[in-house]
Amino acid sequence: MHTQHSYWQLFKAVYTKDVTLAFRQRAEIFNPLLFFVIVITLFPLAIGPEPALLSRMAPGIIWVAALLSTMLGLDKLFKEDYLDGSLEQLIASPYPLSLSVVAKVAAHWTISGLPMVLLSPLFALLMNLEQQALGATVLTLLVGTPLLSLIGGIGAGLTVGLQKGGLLLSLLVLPLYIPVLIFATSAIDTSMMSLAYGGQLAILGAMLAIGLVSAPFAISSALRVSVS
Amino acid sequence: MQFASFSDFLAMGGYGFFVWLSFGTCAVILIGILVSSWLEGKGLKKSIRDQVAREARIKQAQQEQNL
Amino acid sequence: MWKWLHPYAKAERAYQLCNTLLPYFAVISIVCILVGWVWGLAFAPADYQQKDSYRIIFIHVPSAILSMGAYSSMAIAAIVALVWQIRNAELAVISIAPVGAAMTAIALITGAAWGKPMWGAWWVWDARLTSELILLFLYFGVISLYHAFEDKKVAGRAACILAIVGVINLPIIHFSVEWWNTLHQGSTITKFDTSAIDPTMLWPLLINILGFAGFVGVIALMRLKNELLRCEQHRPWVRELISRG
Amino acid sequence: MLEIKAVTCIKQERCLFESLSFSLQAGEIMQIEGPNGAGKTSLLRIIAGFSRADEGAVTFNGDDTQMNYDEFAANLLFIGHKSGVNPQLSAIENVQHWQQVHGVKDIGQTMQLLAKLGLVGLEDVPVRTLSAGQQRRVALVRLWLNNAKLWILDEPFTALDKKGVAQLQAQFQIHLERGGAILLTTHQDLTAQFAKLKTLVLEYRL
Repeated sequence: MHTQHSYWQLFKAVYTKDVTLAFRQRAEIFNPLLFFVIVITLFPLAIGPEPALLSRMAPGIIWVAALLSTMLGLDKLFKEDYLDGSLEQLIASPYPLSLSVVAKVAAHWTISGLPMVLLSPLFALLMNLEQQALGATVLTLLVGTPLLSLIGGIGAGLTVGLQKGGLLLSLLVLPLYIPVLIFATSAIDTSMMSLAYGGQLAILGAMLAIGLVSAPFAISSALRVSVS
Repeated sequence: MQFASFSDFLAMGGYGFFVWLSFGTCAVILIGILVSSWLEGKGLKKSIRDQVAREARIKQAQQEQNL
Repeated sequence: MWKWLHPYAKAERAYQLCNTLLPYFAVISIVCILVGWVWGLAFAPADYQQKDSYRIIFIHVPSAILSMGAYSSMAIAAIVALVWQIRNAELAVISIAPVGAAMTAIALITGAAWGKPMWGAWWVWDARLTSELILLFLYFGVISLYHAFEDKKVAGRAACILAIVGVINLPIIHFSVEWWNTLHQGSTITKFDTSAIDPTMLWPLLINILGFAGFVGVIALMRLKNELLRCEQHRPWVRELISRG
Repeated sequence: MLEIKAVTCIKQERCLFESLSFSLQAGEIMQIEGPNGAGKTSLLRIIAGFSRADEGAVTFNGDDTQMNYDEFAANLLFIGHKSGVNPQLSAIENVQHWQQVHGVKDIGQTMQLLAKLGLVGLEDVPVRTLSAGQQRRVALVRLWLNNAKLWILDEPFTALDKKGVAQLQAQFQIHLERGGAILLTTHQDLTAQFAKLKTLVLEYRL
C-alpha cells in the first residue's frame, strides 16, 4: 500500500484541492498580487519619481512588497482545513503528514509566489530597475519565494488554532524572513554593479534546500500541536 | 498609402516593435475580454440547464421513493 | 422619460433591450475599429516630430478616454442604482467594470510602448500615468469587492458605493498627483497637443474613439445579459429562454 | 483489538478521567455515555491519536499507536464533530479527495451511494449550499467506502433524520459482522439494535 505511486497520489490530491479552491475564488490569487503592485506604487509617490533614486531602492522595495504579500495568504494556508476538520483527516491518513504539508505549501507557492515571479519584470519596469538587474530579480524571487512559503508555513501551523492569529503570525514569521531578504537584495545590488551574484544565489539555494528538507517536519509537528 | 512596401509598413520607420507591440496587446486584450464574456454566457446557460436537469432528477427520485 | 424607462427596470425587458441593441453596437465597433486601424496604421501621414511611433495614439487616446468614460458611466449607473433602488443598474455597474479595466490596461500598456521611444523609459511617474494606474486599482477594487460577497444583492450595493466613492475621489487623486509631480521637476513631459492635430490624423482618431466606444458597449451589454441570467436563473422566463435553445 | 491502558486526561486544570482502562475486540461496539463536559470527545481524540494522554497508553493489536501512527491510521476511520467536508467543494469531489488521501481505491460506486443516502441531484453542487443533515451524509458516505477495522465516531447521528439513522445502524451491523469494531459517542439508546453493546459511562468530575 505504501508504494511510491500512492505517495504521488496523495501529493496530487492535496495539491490539486488547494489549487482548485484558489481558482474557484480567484480573489485569493488576485488580491495579494494587487496588494504587491499597490505597495510598490506607493513608494515613488512617497519618495519622488527620480529614476536614479528609484532604481537604487528598487530591490529593497520589490522584496519588502513580496514579503508582505506572501504574508497575506499565509493566514489561510491551514485555516479552512483546520476549521472544517480536513486537517484531522489528513493526520488520520495512512501517509506521512509531512507529505501532505509539502503539497499544501507547494500549492501556496503556486498561487502566491509564482505569479509574483512572473510579474516581477513589470515591477522592475515600474521602479526603473536597470536591465542587467532584471535577471537577478527574477532569479532571487524564483528561489526565494518558495522559501518564504516554507518558513511561513511553520508560523501558519503554529497559529492555526488561535482565534485571531493573523497579526501574531506576522510577528513570528517576519523576523525569520530577514536572511532571505538580506541575500536576495544583496544579489540584486551586486548585479546592478555588473558583478557576479552567484554567491548570494547559491546561499539562497542552500537555504531553500535546508528548508525543503526540514520545514515540512516542523510544520507537521506544529499542526499536530495545534490540532490537539 | 503612406508606405512604399509591405516591409516598410512592418518596420514603421524604425518604430515597428513599439507600434506592433501596442496594437498586438490591444488586440489580445480586446479579443480576450470578448471571448471570456461570451464563454461566461455559454457556461452560465449550461449551468442553468444542468440545474433544470438536476431538479427533474430530484423530483423523479422522490416519486420513486413514494411508490 | 421615467415612464419610458420604467419597463426596462424589469429584468426580462432589459434582457430583450440588450438583445436589440447588441447588433448595432457590434456593427459600429467592428466597422470603426477595422477602418480606424487600417487608416491609422497605413494611410494617415507620419508625424513631423514623432515619425511613425505616433500611430500608437490611435489606440492610446481612445482607450484612455474610454477608461474614464466607462468609469463615469459606471458611477452614474451606481447613483441610479442606489437612489432609485434599481437592481438592473447595479448589474450594469458590475458589467461595465471589467471592460473599463481592460481599457485602462490598454491605455497603460500603449502609453508605456509610446513612452519608450519618446522619453527613453517604459514608465515614468508622470501625473497622468500615475492617475491612470490608480484608476486601474479602483476598477479592480470594484470587481473584487463584488466577487468577495456571497450574497450578490449585498455585493451589488457595496460595489455601487465603492464606485461612487471612487468617482468623487478621482479628481482629488488626480489633483494631488499633479501637485506631487510639480514638486519633482525631474520628469516633465511634453504633452501631445490634441487640439493642434491635423485633420488627416484627426479623422482616423475620431473613428477609433467611436469604435472603442462601440466595443465597450458590446462587452457591457454581453456581460449585462450574463448578469441578468445569473440573478434571474430561477425565474420562468429564463427557464423558457434556455429550453428554447 | 484496541486496548486503553490507564489513560488520564487533564484539561485546564480539571481532571476529566483518571486511569481509565478498557478494551474493544473485533465485532464489538462500544457506546461512551456521559453528560456534556465529561470528556467523551477528549477520550475519542486521545484514542484516535490527535491529542496525547497525560498518562497511560493506547495499543492497537498490541502496538502502541503513537509509536507507529501511520500503521494505525491505515486501520482507523475517524469522523468527528468537524466532519472534514470542505464546504466549497461538491459532494463527489469531497468523497474522491478523501479516498485519495486515505489510499482507498475508487470502486466507482460513489454516485449510487450518494443517491442511496438521499443526495440525488446534489452531487455536484458546493456542499455549503446543502442542509446540515445533507452535509453530515456527505461525511458519512465514508462508512461505505473504507477498509478500516476500527471506526471512531463522535456523535454520528447529529442532524440526521430517522431514515438516515436507520441506514447508519444497518451499516454498523455489516461492519461488526465483518469483524470490525466501533467506538462511538451518542445520546441515543442503541440497546434495541445491538445486543452486544458495551457501554462506558463517564462522570462529570469537578
